[in-house]
Amino acid sequence: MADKTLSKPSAFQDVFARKPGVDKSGTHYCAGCGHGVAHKLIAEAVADFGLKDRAIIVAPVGCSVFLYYYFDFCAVSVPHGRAPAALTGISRVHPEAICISYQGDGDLAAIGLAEIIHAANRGERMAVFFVNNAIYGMTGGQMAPTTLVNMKTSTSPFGRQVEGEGHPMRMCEMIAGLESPVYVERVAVDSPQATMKARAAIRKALKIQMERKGFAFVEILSPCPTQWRVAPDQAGEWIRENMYPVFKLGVYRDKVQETDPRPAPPESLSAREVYALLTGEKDSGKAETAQTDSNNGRHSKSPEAPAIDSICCKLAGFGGQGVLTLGVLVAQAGMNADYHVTWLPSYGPESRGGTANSSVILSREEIGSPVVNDIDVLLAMNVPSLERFLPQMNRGGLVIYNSSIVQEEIEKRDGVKIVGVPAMDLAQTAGDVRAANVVLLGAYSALTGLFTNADLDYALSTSFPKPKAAEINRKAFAAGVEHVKGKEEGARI
Amino acid sequence: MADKTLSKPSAFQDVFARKPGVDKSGTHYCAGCGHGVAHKLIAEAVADFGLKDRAIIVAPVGCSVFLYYYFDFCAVSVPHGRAPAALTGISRVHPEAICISYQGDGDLAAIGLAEIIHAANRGERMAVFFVNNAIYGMTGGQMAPTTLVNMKTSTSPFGRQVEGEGHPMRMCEMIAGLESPVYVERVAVDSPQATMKARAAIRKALKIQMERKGFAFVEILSPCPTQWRVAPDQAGEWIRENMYPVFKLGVYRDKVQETDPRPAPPESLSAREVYALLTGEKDSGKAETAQTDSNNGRHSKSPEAPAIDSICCKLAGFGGQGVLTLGVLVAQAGMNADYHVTWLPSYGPESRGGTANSSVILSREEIGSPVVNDIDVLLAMNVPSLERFLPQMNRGGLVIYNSSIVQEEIEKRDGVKIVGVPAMDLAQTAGDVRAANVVLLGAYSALTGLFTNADLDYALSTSFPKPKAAEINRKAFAAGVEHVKGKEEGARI
Amino acid sequence: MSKQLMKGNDAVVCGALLAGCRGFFGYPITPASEIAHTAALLFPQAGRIFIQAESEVAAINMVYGASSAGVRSMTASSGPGISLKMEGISYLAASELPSVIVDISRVGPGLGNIYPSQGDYNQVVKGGGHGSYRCIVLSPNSVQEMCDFTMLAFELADRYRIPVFVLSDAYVGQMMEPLDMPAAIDPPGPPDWALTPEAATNGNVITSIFLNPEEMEAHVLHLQENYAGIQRQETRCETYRCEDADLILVGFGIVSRILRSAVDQAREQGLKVGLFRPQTLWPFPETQLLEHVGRVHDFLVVELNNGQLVQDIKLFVAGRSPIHFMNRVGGFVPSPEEVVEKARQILGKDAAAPVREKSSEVSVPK
Amino acid sequence: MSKQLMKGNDAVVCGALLAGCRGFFGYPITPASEIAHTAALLFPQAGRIFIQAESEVAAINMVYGASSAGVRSMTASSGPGISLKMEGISYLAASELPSVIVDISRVGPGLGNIYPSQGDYNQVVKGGGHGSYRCIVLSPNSVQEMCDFTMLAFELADRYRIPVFVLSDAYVGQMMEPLDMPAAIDPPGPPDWALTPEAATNGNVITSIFLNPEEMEAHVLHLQENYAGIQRQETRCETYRCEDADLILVGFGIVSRILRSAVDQAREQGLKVGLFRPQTLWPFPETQLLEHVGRVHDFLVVELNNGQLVQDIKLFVAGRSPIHFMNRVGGFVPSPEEVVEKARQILGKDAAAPVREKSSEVSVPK
Repeated sequence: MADKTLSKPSAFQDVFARKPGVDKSGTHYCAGCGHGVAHKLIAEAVADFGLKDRAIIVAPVGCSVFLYYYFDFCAVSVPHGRAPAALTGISRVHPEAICISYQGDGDLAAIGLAEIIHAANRGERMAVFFVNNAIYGMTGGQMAPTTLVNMKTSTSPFGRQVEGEGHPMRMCEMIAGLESPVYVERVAVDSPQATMKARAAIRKALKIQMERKGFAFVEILSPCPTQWRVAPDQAGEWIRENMYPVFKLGVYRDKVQETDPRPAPPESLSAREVYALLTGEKDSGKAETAQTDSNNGRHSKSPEAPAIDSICCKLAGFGGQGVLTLGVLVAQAGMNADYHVTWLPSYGPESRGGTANSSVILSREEIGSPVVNDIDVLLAMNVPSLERFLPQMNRGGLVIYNSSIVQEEIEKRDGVKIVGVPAMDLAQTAGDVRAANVVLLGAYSALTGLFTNADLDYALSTSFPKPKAAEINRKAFAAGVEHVKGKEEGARI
Repeated sequence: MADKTLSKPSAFQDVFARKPGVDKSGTHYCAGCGHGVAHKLIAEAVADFGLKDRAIIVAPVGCSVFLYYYFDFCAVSVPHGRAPAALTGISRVHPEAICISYQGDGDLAAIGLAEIIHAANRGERMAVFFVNNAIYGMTGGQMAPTTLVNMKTSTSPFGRQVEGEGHPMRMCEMIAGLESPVYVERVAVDSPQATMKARAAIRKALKIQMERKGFAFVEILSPCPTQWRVAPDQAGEWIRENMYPVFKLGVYRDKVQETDPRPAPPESLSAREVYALLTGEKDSGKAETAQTDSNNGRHSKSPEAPAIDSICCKLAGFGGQGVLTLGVLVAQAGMNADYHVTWLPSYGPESRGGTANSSVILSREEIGSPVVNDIDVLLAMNVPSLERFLPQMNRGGLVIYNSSIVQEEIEKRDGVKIVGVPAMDLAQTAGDVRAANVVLLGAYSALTGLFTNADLDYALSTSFPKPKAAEINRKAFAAGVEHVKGKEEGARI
Repeated sequence: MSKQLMKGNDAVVCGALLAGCRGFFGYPITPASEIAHTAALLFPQAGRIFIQAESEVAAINMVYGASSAGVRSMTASSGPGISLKMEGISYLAASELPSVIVDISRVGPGLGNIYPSQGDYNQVVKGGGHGSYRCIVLSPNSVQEMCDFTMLAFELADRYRIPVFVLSDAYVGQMMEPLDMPAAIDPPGPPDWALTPEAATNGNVITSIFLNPEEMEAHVLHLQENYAGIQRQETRCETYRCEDADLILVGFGIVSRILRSAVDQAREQGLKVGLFRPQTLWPFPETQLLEHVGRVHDFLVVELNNGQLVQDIKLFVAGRSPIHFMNRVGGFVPSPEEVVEKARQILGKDAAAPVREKSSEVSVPK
Repeated sequence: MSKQLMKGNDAVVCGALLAGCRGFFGYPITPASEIAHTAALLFPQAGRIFIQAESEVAAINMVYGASSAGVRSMTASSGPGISLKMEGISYLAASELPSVIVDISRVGPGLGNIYPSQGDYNQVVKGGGHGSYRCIVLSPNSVQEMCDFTMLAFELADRYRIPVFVLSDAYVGQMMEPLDMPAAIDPPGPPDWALTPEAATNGNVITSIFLNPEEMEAHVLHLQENYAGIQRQETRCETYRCEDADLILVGFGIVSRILRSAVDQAREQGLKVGLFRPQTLWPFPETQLLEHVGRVHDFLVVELNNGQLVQDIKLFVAGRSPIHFMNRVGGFVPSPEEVVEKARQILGKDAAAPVREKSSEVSVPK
C-alpha cells in the first residue's frame, strides 16, 4: 500500500508536461504539502475504478488551481469559490460523468460558501474533496474561515480573535445538517494511518458517484508547512495537536445504504419534438408550417373589416380586473385578423392591488413605437382609469366603460363616443364577475365590427383553454355584444 | 396587547409620507401579508426601549425593500442578500448603534447565504429578523430555499422536487450550529398567540443589542397569501399545516445569560497619533518633519561618493536566499545617500522554492522605468542567476557572486569586473548562513565606496531591528567588506 | 397556426429551445423573470435542464460548467444581476466558452427601478468585467427578434467560442407581438475541446490561468484575432428611409421602434429623416454607418441613458458630421413627437410645438 | 526620518490611515494582498476597523455600510475581485456614498496571471456596473502617489459623494520607493445625511430605488450634474518635455514611467518627444490634452491591454491628429528602447535597430 501511494497512479500523467519549468516529474507543491498526497489518492482511485474517461474534475483558485498539471482526465479551472456551481452545470448535462470538485478552505468556506451549501442541499451528483489546511496558501497565508483561534496569519497578525473573527467554521458539521448529502466524512493526511482512512473515504465518495447516488463530501485535514511556518516533518504533529481538537475526524453522515441510484434523466427532445412542443404542431420545418397556416383557416382576413390603418387602444382598471388579459384578447383577435399588433403592459409593484393598464396597437403597417399616448379606443374598468386617460383621447375615438362601478356622469368630449356597459353585472350573470373584461370586449367588438367571429374565437379559445372558463367567457362576450346591439353600432373604431 | 399591535407605534412614522400614491396611512403590503405585523412588532419594541435615535435598520431586496416608508429611524437599502455585510460595516463603526437586519428568504437563504452565515460566525453585533414565507414575493412568486417540497411556484411549476431542488433549508438550525450566535429562535405570526411569542423574541433580540451581547437571529414564519394563492384568512392555517412540520418553532440557541457585554472598541487614533504610528515620530505636521530630517543627521550626503548618475542593480538567487531583502538594503542605503531609488521584485509562485530576483535603480535624477534590463551591478547568489543575467551586463559593470555554491569558472566578459565571494561560508562564520546576502552587500559596498557608514547603518538597522539578527548581519557585512579589502577596490560602481 | 402572440421574454425561451439549448440557469429579477418562469415550465418538458441557482454568481458559473461540458447553455438577468455576473463573464471569455447571456435592462444605477433603460450599454458592450475581452452583443427590437437573435446568439457563440449577449430592455421583454416560430435545429454534439465522459476527450483542460507571460500574451493576442474576425464578419444593422435623408436617427432596442415612428411622422411633415439601427452593438456596424457620413448632414443619437452609444458614434464619425444627442432616463421613453421636434430643430425648421423640457439634450459625460 | 522605503501597496495603507479612513474591508488576491496584510497590522493599532470579508462581494458591501454610516472606508482588490464588486459599486454610486476602491490590476481576462496589466481601464473608467453612473478614477505612478492619491481619493469621495477608484497595477503596487509621509488629517465627523446612532440623524434614509420614474429621472439627472461639475473641476495630468514636441506619448500608471525614460532617451537621440500622463482617468484631462492638438503632429498611446485608453484619445482628438498605438499584454511591459524605436518610425526617421516583434501594433478592437 505504502508502495502504491508512492508510485505514480495511471490517472496521473506520465510526464507532467503541462507544468512549466524544467522538472516535469515532481509536483509544484512545497515540501510537506498535503495536496500531493490527496492528488495521488484521487488519481489512484480513479484509475483503479476505471473512471479515467468519465472523470471531470474542477480546480479551485488556490495552490491546487494547477491540479491539471497532474491528473490525466478532464479538468476545468473555474472562478474562485464557484466549483460546486460550475460542476453542477457539468453534472446535470453529462449524466455519465464522474464529477469531482477539489477545493481549499478559502475557496470553499469563505467566498464559495453559498455555492457549496446549495449544491449540497440540492444533492448534486458530485464528490467534493475539501482540503482544509486552515490558511490561504497561494495568495500568501491569509486567515481562512477554518483558521484556528489565536493562529497568526498575514491578515490576523495578532492571532485570530473569537470576537470579531469568529470560531473556525466546521464544514462537515454544517453540510451534514442538510438532508440531501449522502456521505460526509472528515479525514486527515498527517500520518500513514490517517492517510489510509483518507484513501478509503475518497474511494467511497467516488463509488457513490459510480452508483449515481448523489452528493458526497470528504474534508481532508492537510499540512501547509510553508504558511504555517513549521518544518515539513513537524506538520503532521501540528495537525494532530492543533486541528484534531477542533476538526474531529469521523463520519458525519452516511446514507449510502438507504439511497437509491438516481434514475437516468429524461432524454432531451429533438428539434422536431421541440417545435411541436412550442407550437402544438408536429412539424419542425417552415415549409410544413406554411401549409398549416392555410389549412387551419383561422388566418381568415375579415372581408367586412373597416378600412382602418391603425388603432391605438388603452385597456385600464384596477389590478385584478383583467385589463392585461383584455389587451391580450384584443391583440390576439387583431393578430388573427392579420393586423400587425403590439401589446404593452404597465407593470411592477402597482400591479398588485393598484391600477394597471395595457396598451394595444393594431395596424396594417409595421408598428414602430408600442407606446400608446394618443388613444383611439379606451376600455376603462374604473374611475381612475377614465380620469387618467380621457384627456388623451383622439377625436373620433371610442370609450367604453364599466358602468357597474363608474356611476358618475361622464363629461362629454368633442368627437369622442362614450358608452357605458354594466360589465360586472353582465359578467356576474354570465357566471363570474371576473369575466367583466370580456364583456367589454364583446361590446367593443359589436360596436366596431373590427373582428370576425373566427378572430374572436381564436382569441377566446387561446386565452381560455379550459372548458369551464371558456363557457363563462363566451357568455360574457355575448352579453357585451347584446348590450350594445342597436345602440351605437357603426362606431368608427 | 391586541390593542397595542393595532395602534401605530411611535417608532413608525405618523404619516407614511415617503410612500408613493394617495394612501399615506396603510402599508403597501398585500392583504394578509405578515410584513406589516413584523414591522409593528419591531417598531413597538424600538419605541418601548427608547431606541429610535440609535436604531439603524437595513432593508433587503424584496417586498420589504420599502420598510423605510414606515419606520421612523435610520434605514438603508442595500444590494440583494448583502444586508449582514452592510450592517457589519455599520455595526463596527458605530458601537452605539442598535443594528437591525430585516431580510426575506430569497434574500437571506439564497443569494445572501454566505453573508448571513459569516456575519453569524463572526458574532457581529446585530439583530437579524428573517421573514420566511417560503417564496419570493416582489419578483413574482419564485421558489425560495425555504419553499416546501412539492409546493408550486413560478419557477417550480411542477412543485419543488427533492431531487435536484433539495429540501427546504432550515436557517435557524444552520445558524445555531455555529458557536458565536447568542440567540436563535424561530417564531411565527400566523395567530395572535404565535404573534405574542414573536413579539417576545423580537424584543429579546433587541435587548441583546442594548446589552451589546452580539448576534441574535429571529426567524419569523409569515404569510404571503398573494403568492401562495390562498385567501388571506386561510394563510394562518396554511402556515400551521404546511410550515410548522418543516420549520419547527422554538429556541435553537440561547447563550444570553452566559454572554458578557462586548467591551467598547478602542478609540480611533487622531491624525497626530497616526502620523506617529507610521513614522515613529510624534509630530504630524510637515514643518516639524523637515526639522526632524536635519536633526537626525542620517540624511548625510556622502562627500566621497563617486560621481555617478545612475546605477541599475540586479540581485538574484534562489527563493529563500534573501535577494529581495538584499535589494531592499541597497535601496535603503541609496535612499539615505540621497539617491532616487526604486526596487522592483520578481514575484509570484516562483518565489516559493524557485528563483527570485529584485531590481534596484539608484539615480541622481528622477527615475522613469523601474525595470532593469541593462545591468550595471549584479549580485548573484547562484548559478542560474549568473547564467540568466550575465548576458545583460553593461560594459564597466560589476558582478559579485556567491562562490560558496558557484564553483564553475566564470567566463570573462569584456569590461565587466567579476568577483567571487564565499558568501555562505562567511555568513556561517558570522552566525547564520541566511546572512549570505548581507555578505555580498558588504563586498559590494567595499568595492565601490558608494555608501557612507551612516547609509549602511540606516539600511541594516531598518531591515534588521531585532538585536540578534542585527548583530549577525553586521558581522556578515563586515566579513564581506574584509574579504574584498585590497582586492578589487575602486570598482567604478 | 405557427404565429403566437407572445412576450419578448417568452420568445427568448422559445429561441433557446429551438436552438437546442440544453441548460438554463437563472435567478429571479424583474423585468427578466418571465424568462426563468417560462424556462422552468418548458425546459423540463423538453428534457432540458432548468435550475434556479442560489445566486446570479452561481447561475453564470453553472453556465460556465455546462459550456465547458460542450452543450449550449444560457442565463438571463437584469442590471444588478448582470453586474454580479461580471467575473464569470470575463472567465467565459477568457476560457473561450460559448454561452448566451440575456440582459433585460432596467433602470440603474443601484436598485433603480424596473422600467426600460439602456444604462447597461457601456457595461455590456465595453466589458464590465476585468481584462482585455469582448462579447458579441445583439440588440433585438421586437418579439420576433427576441427569438431569432437568441437562436443567432447560440450560433455565433459556437462559431467563435465567445459569450454572446442579447441586450434588450424592459419594454421589448415585456411587450407582446406575434411570433412566427422559426424552425428548430439540432445543434452538433460537444466539440472536441469539451469535457465529456468519453475516452475521446480524456485529458482535456479548460483554464484561463497562464502564469507564463509568453503564454498569456499569446492567448490574449489570439483572443484579439478572434475579435478582429468577428468585426469583419458579424456586423448587422437595419436602415429605414436613409437613402435621401438629411438627418439620420441612431438608436437601438425599444428606442429604434420609437425612432421608426418618428421617421414616418417627420416624413409626413416634409422632414427628410432616416433611421440607422445597429443590430449588433459589438461588433458595431461602423462601416455601414460611415457610408452615410458626408452625404447626410447630421446624426441624432437617442438613448435611455446618460449618453453611452453616442460616444461610440462620435468615435466612429471622428468629427466629420455633427452628432446630436437626446435622452430620457429614469424609465421614460421619448415620444416620436418629441424626436420629430428635435429633428426639426436640428434641421433648422421652425418648431411646430414646444417639447417637454426633460427630453431635451443634457450634458453628456465622456 | 519621515522618508521610508516602502511598497506601493503599503503606501496605500499609509494614505488611508493618514486620511482618517476608519474601515478597511478586503479579501485576499494577488497582487493586492499586501494592502490587506498591512491594513490588518496597522488599522487595529490605529483603533480603526480591519475585516477580512468572506468574499469580494461582502467586502464592498461592508464598505457600503460603513460609508452609509458616514465614516471613511475602503476596499482593495484586483481584476476578478473588482468584477465581483461591480454590483456594489453601482449601488455606492447610486446612493452617493463616498468610498475608495483600490484596483491593483493584474492580467486578465479570467484568472489570467498576476503581472502588471491595464486591462481594467474600460471596466473601471467606463463603468463595469449597471446603470448611468461614474466613478472618479485616479492613476498613481509612484509609491508617493499611491499614498497621496489614496488621501486625495478620500477627499474627492467626500466632496462629491462618489466612489473613487485608485487604479494602479502590479508594478506600482509591488515596487518600493521612498515615501515622504504626508501630514495626517482628522476628517470631519459624519455628514448630516449619514446613519448615526444620534437623534440628529433620526429618520435618515439611504436608498437607490425610486419606483416613480419622475423621481428616478430627477435622481439620475442630479448624478449627471454632479459628474459634469467633477469634469470641470477635477481633471489632473502631468506633462514632460511637451513644449516643443513633435510626438507626444500618452500613457498612465507604470507605462508613464517607462514613457518618461523613453522621452529622455529619444531626446538624447534628437527626437522631439514629450509625455502626456493623465493622473485622472475619469474625468479625463481632455482640455489639457487638446491644447497640444494642432501644434503637435502625432500622438502615440501605449497601454498594457488591447487598446482601451486609445479609444478615448481618438474620441477626444476626433480625427485632428494621427493617433498611434503600441501595447504589450500578458504581463510584459515595453522597454523604453522599444518605445523610442516606435517613435522614430512615427517621426519618419531611420530605424536604429529592429524592435521585438510582439511589441508592434496589433489590431485594436473598437
